[in-house]
Amino acid sequence: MPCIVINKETCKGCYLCIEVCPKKSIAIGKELNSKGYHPAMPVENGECSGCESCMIVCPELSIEVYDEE
Amino acid sequence: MPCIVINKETCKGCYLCIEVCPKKSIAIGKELNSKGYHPAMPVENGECSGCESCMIVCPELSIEVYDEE
Amino acid sequence: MLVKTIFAGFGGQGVLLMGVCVATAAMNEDKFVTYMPSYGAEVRGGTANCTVSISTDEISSPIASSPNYVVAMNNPSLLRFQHIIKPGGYIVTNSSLVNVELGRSGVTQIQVPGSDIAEELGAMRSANMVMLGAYAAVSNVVSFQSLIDAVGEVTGKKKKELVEFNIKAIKAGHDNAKEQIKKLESIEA
Amino acid sequence: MLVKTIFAGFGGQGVLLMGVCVATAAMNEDKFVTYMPSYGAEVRGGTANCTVSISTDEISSPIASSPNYVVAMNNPSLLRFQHIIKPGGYIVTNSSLVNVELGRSGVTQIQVPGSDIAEELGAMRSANMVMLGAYAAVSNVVSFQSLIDAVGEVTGKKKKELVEFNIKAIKAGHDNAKEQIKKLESIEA
Amino acid sequence: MKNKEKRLMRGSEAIGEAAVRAGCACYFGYPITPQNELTEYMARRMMDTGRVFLQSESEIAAINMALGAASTGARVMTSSSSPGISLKQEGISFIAAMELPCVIVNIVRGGPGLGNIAPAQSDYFQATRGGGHGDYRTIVLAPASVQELYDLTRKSFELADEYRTPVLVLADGMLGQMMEPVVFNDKEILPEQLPDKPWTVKGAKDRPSRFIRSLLLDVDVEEEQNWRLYRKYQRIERREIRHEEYYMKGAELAIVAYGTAARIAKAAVKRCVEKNMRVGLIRPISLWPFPYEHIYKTAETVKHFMSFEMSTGQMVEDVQLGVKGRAEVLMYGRPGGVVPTPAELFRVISRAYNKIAREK
Amino acid sequence: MKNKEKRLMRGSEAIGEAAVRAGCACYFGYPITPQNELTEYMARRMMDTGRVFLQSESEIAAINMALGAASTGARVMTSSSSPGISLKQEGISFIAAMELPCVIVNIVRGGPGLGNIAPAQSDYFQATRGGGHGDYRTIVLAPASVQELYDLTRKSFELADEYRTPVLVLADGMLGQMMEPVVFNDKEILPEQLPDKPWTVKGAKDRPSRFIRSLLLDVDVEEEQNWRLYRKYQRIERREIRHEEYYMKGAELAIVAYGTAARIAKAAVKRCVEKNMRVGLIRPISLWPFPYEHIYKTAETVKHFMSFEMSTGQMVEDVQLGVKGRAEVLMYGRPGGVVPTPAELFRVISRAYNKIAREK
Amino acid sequence: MKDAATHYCQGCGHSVIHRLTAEVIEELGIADRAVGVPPAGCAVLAYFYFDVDMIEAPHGRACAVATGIKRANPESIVFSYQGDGDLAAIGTAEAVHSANRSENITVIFVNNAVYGMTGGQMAPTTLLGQRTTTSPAAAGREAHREGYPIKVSELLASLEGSTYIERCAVNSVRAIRRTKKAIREAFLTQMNGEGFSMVEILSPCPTNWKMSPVKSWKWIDEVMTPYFPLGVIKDSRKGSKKDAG
Amino acid sequence: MKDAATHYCQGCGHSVIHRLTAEVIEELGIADRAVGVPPAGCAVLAYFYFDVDMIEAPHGRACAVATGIKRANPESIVFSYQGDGDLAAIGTAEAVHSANRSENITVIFVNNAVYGMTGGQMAPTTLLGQRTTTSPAAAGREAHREGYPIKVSELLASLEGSTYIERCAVNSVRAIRRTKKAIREAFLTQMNGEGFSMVEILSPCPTNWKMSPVKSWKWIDEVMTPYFPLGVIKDSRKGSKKDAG
Ligand SMILES: Cc1ncc(C[n+]2csc(CCOP(=O)(O)OP(=O)(O)O)c2C)c(N)n1
Ligand SMILES: Cc1ncc(C[n+]2csc(CCOP(=O)(O)OP(=O)(O)O)c2C)c(N)n1
Ligand code: SF4
Ligand code: SF4
Ligand code: SF4
Ligand code: SF4
Ligand code: SF4
Ligand code: SF4
Ligand SMILES: [Mg+2]
Ligand SMILES: [Mg+2]
Repeated sequence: MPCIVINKETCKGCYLCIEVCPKKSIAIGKELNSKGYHPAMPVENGECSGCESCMIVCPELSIEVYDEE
Repeated sequence: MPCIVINKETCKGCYLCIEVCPKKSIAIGKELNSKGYHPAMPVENGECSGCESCMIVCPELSIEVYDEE
Repeated sequence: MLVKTIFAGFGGQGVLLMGVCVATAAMNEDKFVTYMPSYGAEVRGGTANCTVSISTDEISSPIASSPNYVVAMNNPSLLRFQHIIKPGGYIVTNSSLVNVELGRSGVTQIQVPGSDIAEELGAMRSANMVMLGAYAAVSNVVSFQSLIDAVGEVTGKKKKELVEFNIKAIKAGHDNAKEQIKKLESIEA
Repeated sequence: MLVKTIFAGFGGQGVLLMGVCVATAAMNEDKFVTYMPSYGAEVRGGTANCTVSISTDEISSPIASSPNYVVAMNNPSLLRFQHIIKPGGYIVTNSSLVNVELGRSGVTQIQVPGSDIAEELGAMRSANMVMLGAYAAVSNVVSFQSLIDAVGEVTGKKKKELVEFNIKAIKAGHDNAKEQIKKLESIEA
Repeated sequence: MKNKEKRLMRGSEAIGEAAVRAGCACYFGYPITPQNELTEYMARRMMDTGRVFLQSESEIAAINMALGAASTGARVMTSSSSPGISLKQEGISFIAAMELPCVIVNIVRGGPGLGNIAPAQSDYFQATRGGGHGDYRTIVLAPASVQELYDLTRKSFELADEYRTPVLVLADGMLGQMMEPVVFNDKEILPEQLPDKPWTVKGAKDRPSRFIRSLLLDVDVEEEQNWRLYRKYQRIERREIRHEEYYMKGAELAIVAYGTAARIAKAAVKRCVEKNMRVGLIRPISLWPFPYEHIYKTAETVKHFMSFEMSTGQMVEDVQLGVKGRAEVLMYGRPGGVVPTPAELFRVISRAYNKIAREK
Repeated sequence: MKNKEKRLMRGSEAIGEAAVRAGCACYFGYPITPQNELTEYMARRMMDTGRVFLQSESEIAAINMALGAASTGARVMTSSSSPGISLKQEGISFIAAMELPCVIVNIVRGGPGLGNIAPAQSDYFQATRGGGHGDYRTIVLAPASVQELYDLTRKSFELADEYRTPVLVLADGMLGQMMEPVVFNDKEILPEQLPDKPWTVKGAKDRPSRFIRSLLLDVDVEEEQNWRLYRKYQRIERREIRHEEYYMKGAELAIVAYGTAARIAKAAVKRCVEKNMRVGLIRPISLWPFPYEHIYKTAETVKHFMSFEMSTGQMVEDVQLGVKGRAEVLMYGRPGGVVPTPAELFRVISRAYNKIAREK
Repeated sequence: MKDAATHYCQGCGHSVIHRLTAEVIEELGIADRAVGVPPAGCAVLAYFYFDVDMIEAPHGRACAVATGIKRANPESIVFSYQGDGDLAAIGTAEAVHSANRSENITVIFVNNAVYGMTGGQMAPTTLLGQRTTTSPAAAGREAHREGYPIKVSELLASLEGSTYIERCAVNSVRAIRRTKKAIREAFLTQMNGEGFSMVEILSPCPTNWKMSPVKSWKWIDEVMTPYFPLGVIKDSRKGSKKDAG
Repeated sequence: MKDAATHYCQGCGHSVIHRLTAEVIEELGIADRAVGVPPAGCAVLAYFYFDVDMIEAPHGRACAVATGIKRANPESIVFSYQGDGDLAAIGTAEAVHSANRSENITVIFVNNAVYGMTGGQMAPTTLLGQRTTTSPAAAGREAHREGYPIKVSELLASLEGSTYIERCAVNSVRAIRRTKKAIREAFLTQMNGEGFSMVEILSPCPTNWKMSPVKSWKWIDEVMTPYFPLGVIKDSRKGSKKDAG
């Protein structure tokens, strides 16, 4: 199944990825990163479809989508 | 009959009045004025109709039309 | 006597307001005072800080290259300013959010759980008022009363509940810090 | 030796060309020379003039506040420049067009019917060449030959007929003026 | 000072409030850091008072709107920071030539080019020598505290009207951003209370029409206008020089500094005096006209001067022009937006002072 | 001099031809009297040589087009007259800050404001002190003949490249309009013959990408850049001072004049010398860097200087900075477009000279 | 108009346009409220001819100066008088933004397709193929190098803030009459407080076109008007429309 | 793109637009010919992120600087990257005339309806009713005082010289894809030597709009696009049209 990796340190917590994810596979993380943002995180057991929407909208290039075959 | 008076000194000899006069009542004068132009002059025995065209086009406000009744 | 204090934190934490309140209090005590915010592009990225200088004399520079006090509302503020504090100076940290360790010696750290106290009182956003109280207790550069008056003056005296709430918050911070100082003094003594 | 000449007339009379020709002739005689046209808004209104300074020495200012010679191609030029000519200087007028009287003493007027002569030769527009010849005769600052050469150089040597025509015109003006000067000299003598 | 009269004010707001209380009827500006707070303050205050605030499309438009508004007799202000002030130079030259009153604020930033937004004093030449074309001068006032930002801005409007000339208030981001207590020692004037000016162009009602211009094609007329301006500038030089002295009595080394640098210099000089060094401070408050005479007189006894500037050295030329060879002129500068500390300056002064002492 | 090498040239054309022969690849300009002949000459010549001529929408656009073109390594020129040069000040400050080579011609006219189009020297301050913001300098060359217009324009391109800095050619309408014989003492260079510059931005082919900028938000970095520039300017001050002397041997009164004024001064001085007056002329050719040292040395023996300018007095400050109190500095000025005569200046000098003699 | 001979060349359109503007001001009875802003351009000396208050603007900045005057003193009737170099080149930003803010001013815009005062350089409105001293190619102005002649009226009309814009000419008795009417409409627009008004006038510059005045008139008809069509380009007035058309 | 964290605020459109531009440059294989001109504006530090040659322009002058570069070195692919204050206020004249001359350059025009870098002042594109620090009235920007939001694309499209102009947004996955395509078209226009191309991009400035990034996206849909309609505003290319639409 496809999955995403979010770079916690570069994420600025805009949550646009969360907004666009059709699978509701991303959520706000609990921890603060060193810039003071709560980075977005993939939800556990999310059903990522690998649509790349999150990657496309992320302003910080913080998301990579892996489509493991 | 209407007639026109041209101020020889302010006339700059553009001859636009001659161009527009429907009655061919204006012509180029022979003398030079002090600025070095040959001012326009009403032709002798011209048939001015008092249409004011010459007055309207004159850039130098050099023409007055008299409609003597 | 010239005392310089830097108040630092995230953008939304109200650190500039803290500075203005302290400056106003000092003014009302007829002291010389300057207040200097960080400005311009520096502000981008969501951090903010300001410097308040209070003196019995004309103040030359409103900037602090080595402040006597730093009030750090978050980790980045502690990291950024800890090394420039004057030896013998104080850093007052909002221990609810600041969890990195102080990386230098020669200064005293007073840890006040500002956000937690504020939350207990019922308004998380008032952590700055709590820390203001703590700062007053630690520094003593302005009296508790004139600080309270100043906060009222600055935030507008109309909303009475707010004023009263702020007083409560300031007092809570003040008490918390006083407690710690007492302990410290007893250790040192 | 420093000789300044103003060439003046209406816009279309080619007075600037006269100046350039004289300046070129002087340059080719290895003299110091400057040429200065009137410029900018001054030009509007259809008059033009230029100043040529010729010297055996470096020339300070290319402007003439009191020229030795004035070549006046029309009435306004005479009126404008007559009063600044150096005492003892000359004014060469195109008497075909200049009919106002000279209004000062102490200078010599040479009247050459430049336009008429040019018309006789077949090209009314070459009055400037006629007057150039006259000027050369009166002033002697450049030799007749180098003037002829200069005119060829400036107007372009390609159009042979033109060059030859110009020479004719210059010569005609030169002769006319020489004649008058002789008369004057004989009177003075 | 009584408490209730004091207000803790931001520098830029003190400028704005001084303008409002001086009866400024029109403000034209364009955003640039670090003077945005002034523009924004004017946006609010002018709207509240029903006066004219207009954010123009550029600094050039702003200075020319100011030119137009000034021609109606209204008190007008515009403000910017270094690059924006460079763009206004043509307009300033015109305003000076047309003899219109106008107050221009420059909150100087680090330059040249885009530079940065930190406090700097590197627009001194531009301000005092006229960055624009032609023989003209602008009065330049250099406040060193928020109180002075208020007082001198207020004064600027009066000087502008009195001499019909642009007046420049030269400050920097530090002065503009900082807050200090301010006391209003003056009376507020409303625009409609200002006396009519006899030269305005507001429509030729009940009088012949007139015009205001700077084009003087006839060189003799232009020359006369140049000398007229020159005489006015001489009058200003005679009457409007402002400066402050600090511990200059018996001083052997005179620091010369203005604005923010003067604040720092004061602290450093105080430290020197405490250490029994004979060091004093001359603070020019008007940069043009500059206190040449005073410096010249001082140089009779004080044989060492040090120009201290937040630049690589510009005012130092004026100090040199002042001493006329009578004294040695040193220079200490920190350009690029650096605000030196009193301690640093104290060290620099000490070193110089000791050297001087040794050489004696 | 051989005849065939001499050409009778208009001043503005000599500037243009020098640019073309120096390999200038791009010219950007905007009409303004009295420099239109230069723009028009470039329109024809650049078209003929297949190079870039662009009449921009404004002087501001022109200086910024020049900035862009200079960044590619091309030799570039722009020109204007006083009001237009005022508008270019922001751009000049940027070009200086970004260390780009660029030649800027100012055919000065009478000012301030619209003024007139007659010859003047009232942009001296703007040229030598930087009318723009920040600590920067521009090299300023002041030709006094058409030959020098040619030679110094040519030189400007070399200096601009060598020091990566804007170079200003300062002339006036008289020099621009007049014709004099010119000899080309140099070899023409084609743009493509010029060596590549290692700092250009032409696309990151076969190398890492790079950028050119002047924004240095970090004050320490900006400060270092300011000092870097400062050191460069000091280097220029050591190496690029140009001046001429005329009858200075044994002189008791030194006239200091540049450009058109220097021509007039030469004639007047000659007349003085002929009358056995001990008067000489110092003609600064580079206005910045200014020959301070030389004037200082001269002031060891010459106790009287007179700055002669077609302005109300600007260079006089540099003369004063030069003599450092060692000598008296007089000033004679004719602003507003007046070109004084040698006779007039001779009278002025005589009067001053006699007074000096009497006082001895 | 003051009783002074103008400095304009023979057959210059400025003279006529001055007269028409002065007549309209006279007829509308606003001479004692009018403030004019002449440009740097051939009309720079307009204050010698108009018998109303005037103040000079730096080249291109007349709209900004007019804005300042009108904002400071809304009772005045403010007009700028600008050439095509002045308004459409260096003054582009000021013109666009004054129109966009719908400044309640009137612009008399004299389009003579050339920089007149400085001696005939290319203007933004110079036509393709027209030779000038700065578009000296045999082919004259060419789009690929020098761009297109700018249609200023259309450009400003595309801005929501502009209220009344008309393009006229002064190359016939009828055209001159029409121009006067347009100027009148423009001032009425301002008097009614309806915002930005402009009259663009195609105007002969015989000197720089190197044509006789009579030839210049023809050139306007044959070359200019096909590219710059005459007529009301925009009229979004609410109140006073009746007079136009 | 260089591997550097940007200084932009959370949810800022600049970051996305940078990426899209960089991707297009990469994909078209023009990275070694590209020269970028960032503005004074939030994007002033763009040279830290783009891995191509860049040169800073004074505020508003990017089009003039780009013109100079392109004319001097026609082989380069030159783009300016400008904000709405930069291009539509102080840079109006430079933008209008570059378009009119059909300079063969590409403009990436970021319209965020506000002066971002200087802290949220009114921009020429600020919408009616929008409150900013310099349009502080309760009613926000009002036309009678501050004029209308300028439709830059339409304005420049009205000039004969402009070749390809499209307005896009970056507030949805689709919009972002579309924006990338438009940027590609614009660069292709330049590569084909067809003249002036511009992509206007409606871009969120959550910080100065005082909204969350998500809210900002909605605001673009609900408030901005009704006034600034998306789509190809102009396409007068001869050769390469197939790719567009
Ligand atoms: C800043 C500045 N740049 C240039 C000029 C020179 N200048 C004076 S008038 C003018 C243009 C005139 O053309 P236009 O506006 O078309 O008016 P016209 O003379 O054709 O009526 C120019 C460029 C100036 N005075 N100021
Ligand atoms: C001459 C000049 N004037 C003003 C400024 C200040 N300034 C910097 S960026 C900017 C505007 C930024 O707004 P915009 O162009 O919309 O870009 P954004 O930050 O919104 O992306 C201004 C006014 C400057 N640097 N130079
Ligand atoms: S790739 Fe698509 S489905 Fe997967 S997390 Fe991203 S947006 Fe959601
Ligand atoms: S879009 Fe990117 S920056 Fe925004 S929350 Fe998601 S990962 Fe973080
Ligand atoms: S129209 Fe007027 S100026 Fe022209 S020729 Fe006739 S009278 Fe003379
Ligand atoms: S009034 Fe009419 S008919 Fe009479 S001269 Fe004038 S144009 Fe001719
Ligand atoms: S140059 Fe042209 S516009 Fe100027 S006055 Fe002469 S004809 Fe009229
Ligand atoms: S201020 Fe606005 S435009 Fe600038 S970085 Fe922040 S969100 Fe982006
Ligand atoms: Mg024109
Ligand atoms: Mg923006």
